[in-house]
Amino acid sequence: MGHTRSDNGEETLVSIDGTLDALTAPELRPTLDAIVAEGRKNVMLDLSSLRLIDSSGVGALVSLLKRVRAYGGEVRISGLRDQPLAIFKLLQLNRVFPGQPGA
Amino acid sequence: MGHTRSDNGEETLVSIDGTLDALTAPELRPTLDAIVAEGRKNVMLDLSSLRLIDSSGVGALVSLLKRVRAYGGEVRISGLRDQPLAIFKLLQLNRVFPGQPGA
Amino acid sequence: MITLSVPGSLEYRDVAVRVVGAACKLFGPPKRDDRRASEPVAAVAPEEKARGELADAFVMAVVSAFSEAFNNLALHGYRGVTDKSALGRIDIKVYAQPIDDESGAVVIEVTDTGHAFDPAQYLELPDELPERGMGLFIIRSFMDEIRYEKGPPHTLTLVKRWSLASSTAAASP
Amino acid sequence: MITLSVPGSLEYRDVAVRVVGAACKLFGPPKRDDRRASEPVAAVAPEEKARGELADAFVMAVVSAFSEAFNNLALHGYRGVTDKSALGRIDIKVYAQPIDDESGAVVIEVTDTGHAFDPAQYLELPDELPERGMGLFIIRSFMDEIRYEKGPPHTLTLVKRWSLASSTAAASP
Ligand SMILES: Nc1ncnc2c1ncn2[C@@H]1O[C@H](COP(=O)(O)OP(=O)(O)O)[C@@H](O)[C@H]1O
Ligand SMILES: Nc1ncnc2c1ncn2[C@@H]1O[C@H](COP(=O)(O)OP(=O)(O)O)[C@@H](O)[C@H]1O
Repeated sequence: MGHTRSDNGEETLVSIDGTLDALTAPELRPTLDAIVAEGRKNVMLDLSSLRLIDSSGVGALVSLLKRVRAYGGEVRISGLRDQPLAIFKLLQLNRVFPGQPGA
Repeated sequence: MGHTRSDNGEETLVSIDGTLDALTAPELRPTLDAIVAEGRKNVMLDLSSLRLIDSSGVGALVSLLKRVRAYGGEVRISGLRDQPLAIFKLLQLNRVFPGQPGA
Repeated sequence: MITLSVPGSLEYRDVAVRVVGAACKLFGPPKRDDRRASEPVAAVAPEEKARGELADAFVMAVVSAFSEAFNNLALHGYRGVTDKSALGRIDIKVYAQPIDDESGAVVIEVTDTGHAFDPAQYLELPDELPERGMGLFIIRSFMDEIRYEKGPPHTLTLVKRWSLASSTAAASP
Repeated sequence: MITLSVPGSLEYRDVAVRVVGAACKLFGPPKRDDRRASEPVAAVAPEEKARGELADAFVMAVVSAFSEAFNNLALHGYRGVTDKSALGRIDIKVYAQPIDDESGAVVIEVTDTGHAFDPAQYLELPDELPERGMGLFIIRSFMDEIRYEKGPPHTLTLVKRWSLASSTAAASP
């Protein structure tokens, strides 16, 4: 798993690639925790290079979503495909996470 | 392993990608045999997408080289890198197969 | 049959997942119909595409389910084991269960010597926005059969069936 | 230790090579120096690059050698076995042999019940333009040690050592 964070005015973009699972999700946590600590309200997750996700990886993203919503922000996702898309559909999370703004 | 052959005037270009090994080399043989049967004299092997080769894969390419040379042709290689490059160096075949014309 | 044995720790998950993924390619729905190799490419193409999708979806489902099972063993089954040298192992068997030329099943048996559990207890998602407790739901959703035999050693058996009938039906004009 | 067992046939080579490749990442030279995680990236970068190259070359060498050993078993060791159900197996053990913090070795033991052979007979390349007979040369060139114990079962042991000293030396200004 690799990830990058970039802030563009109001928006925070986090791109995650490779495998987000029980082994690698802890590496992502500090970045997600910082986003919450800073109270970023407009978070976009670019998952177009995410190849594989498991329930631990999903858990980390859902936890981010809940915390950001708690202070009135929103977490959007884009680029979901293949196995991660199948997992999001199965857990009915593709309805919970909104897509691109305006999409 | 995947491979494509294209003829451009005198030159025949064969691009090989993926893994060329004991299991997949037999799939390449008919293409190489046809090149020899047609007496093509100017053969270029593009190995830039070849990821892994083993001694059986090398054997198939050396066999082509010998047969093409036997009727006065030449087999060149280009794009060799990573593991295939290491194998060609070890077997001192990078000296035997000439590179790009003029290189 | 392929057998793999690794220590019961998350670091070994990647090795195990690779083996299961490769095993699905060997034992799952075939991508190519070798009997039709002599037919013109155009006739074979739509069916090959449907087969490719069937095979990819099969691997995706089995790998997803197996990964959750492996996580559970490393995180719950061997929970509390601090001495690495005393860590139990995870033994994996993967084999094909042929049905006929057009269908079959892949069976994965995962054996451990850690804590036992009762999979019948975890039938539903705990929450609308779950952060945990999704593993068994994923396993159940993606596999056709799940069996648990309490030991020790405990064995979790996962079965996924495939049939070319569904893919060829979809591909027929 | 990781153990894998597959039928002695070429179709299973890919599974075995994946396991050996993944095992090299676990047991071979580490790519990252966790002790330096708190240091600034610029100080760590050149050394990380050298380590990355060391690790990649290590995996490349071991995977190349192991692939040849597997080929030989499927093509020569189990030569002449036509009844697939009677096909012998290839058992593979991979483990780390720690030396110290900065060096170690990866050991691969490959066991079979097929024809025996004498590796000491194949020390040189047969020809200037060889089409076969390169396998054992590749194994010998890429590994530090090769041992053969005749059985049955026969065991071929391949050892590859690594040392960070060589990579850090190269990366020092
Ligand atoms: N192999 C196992 N050994 C012991 N307990 C397990 C095992 N697998 C699952 N469990 C128990 O079942 C619960 C539900 O598992 P799961 O649905 O995968 O969700 P999660 O792992 O996120 O809790 C776990 O919290 C654990 O208590
Ligand atoms: N595992 C094995 N079992 C039986 N014979 C073997 C085995 N490995 C190698 N051999 C013998 O050693 C010879 C040399 O092997 P190798 O250098 O790998 O080249 P090649 O496989 O191309 O012949 C083989 O031709 C075979 O006769």
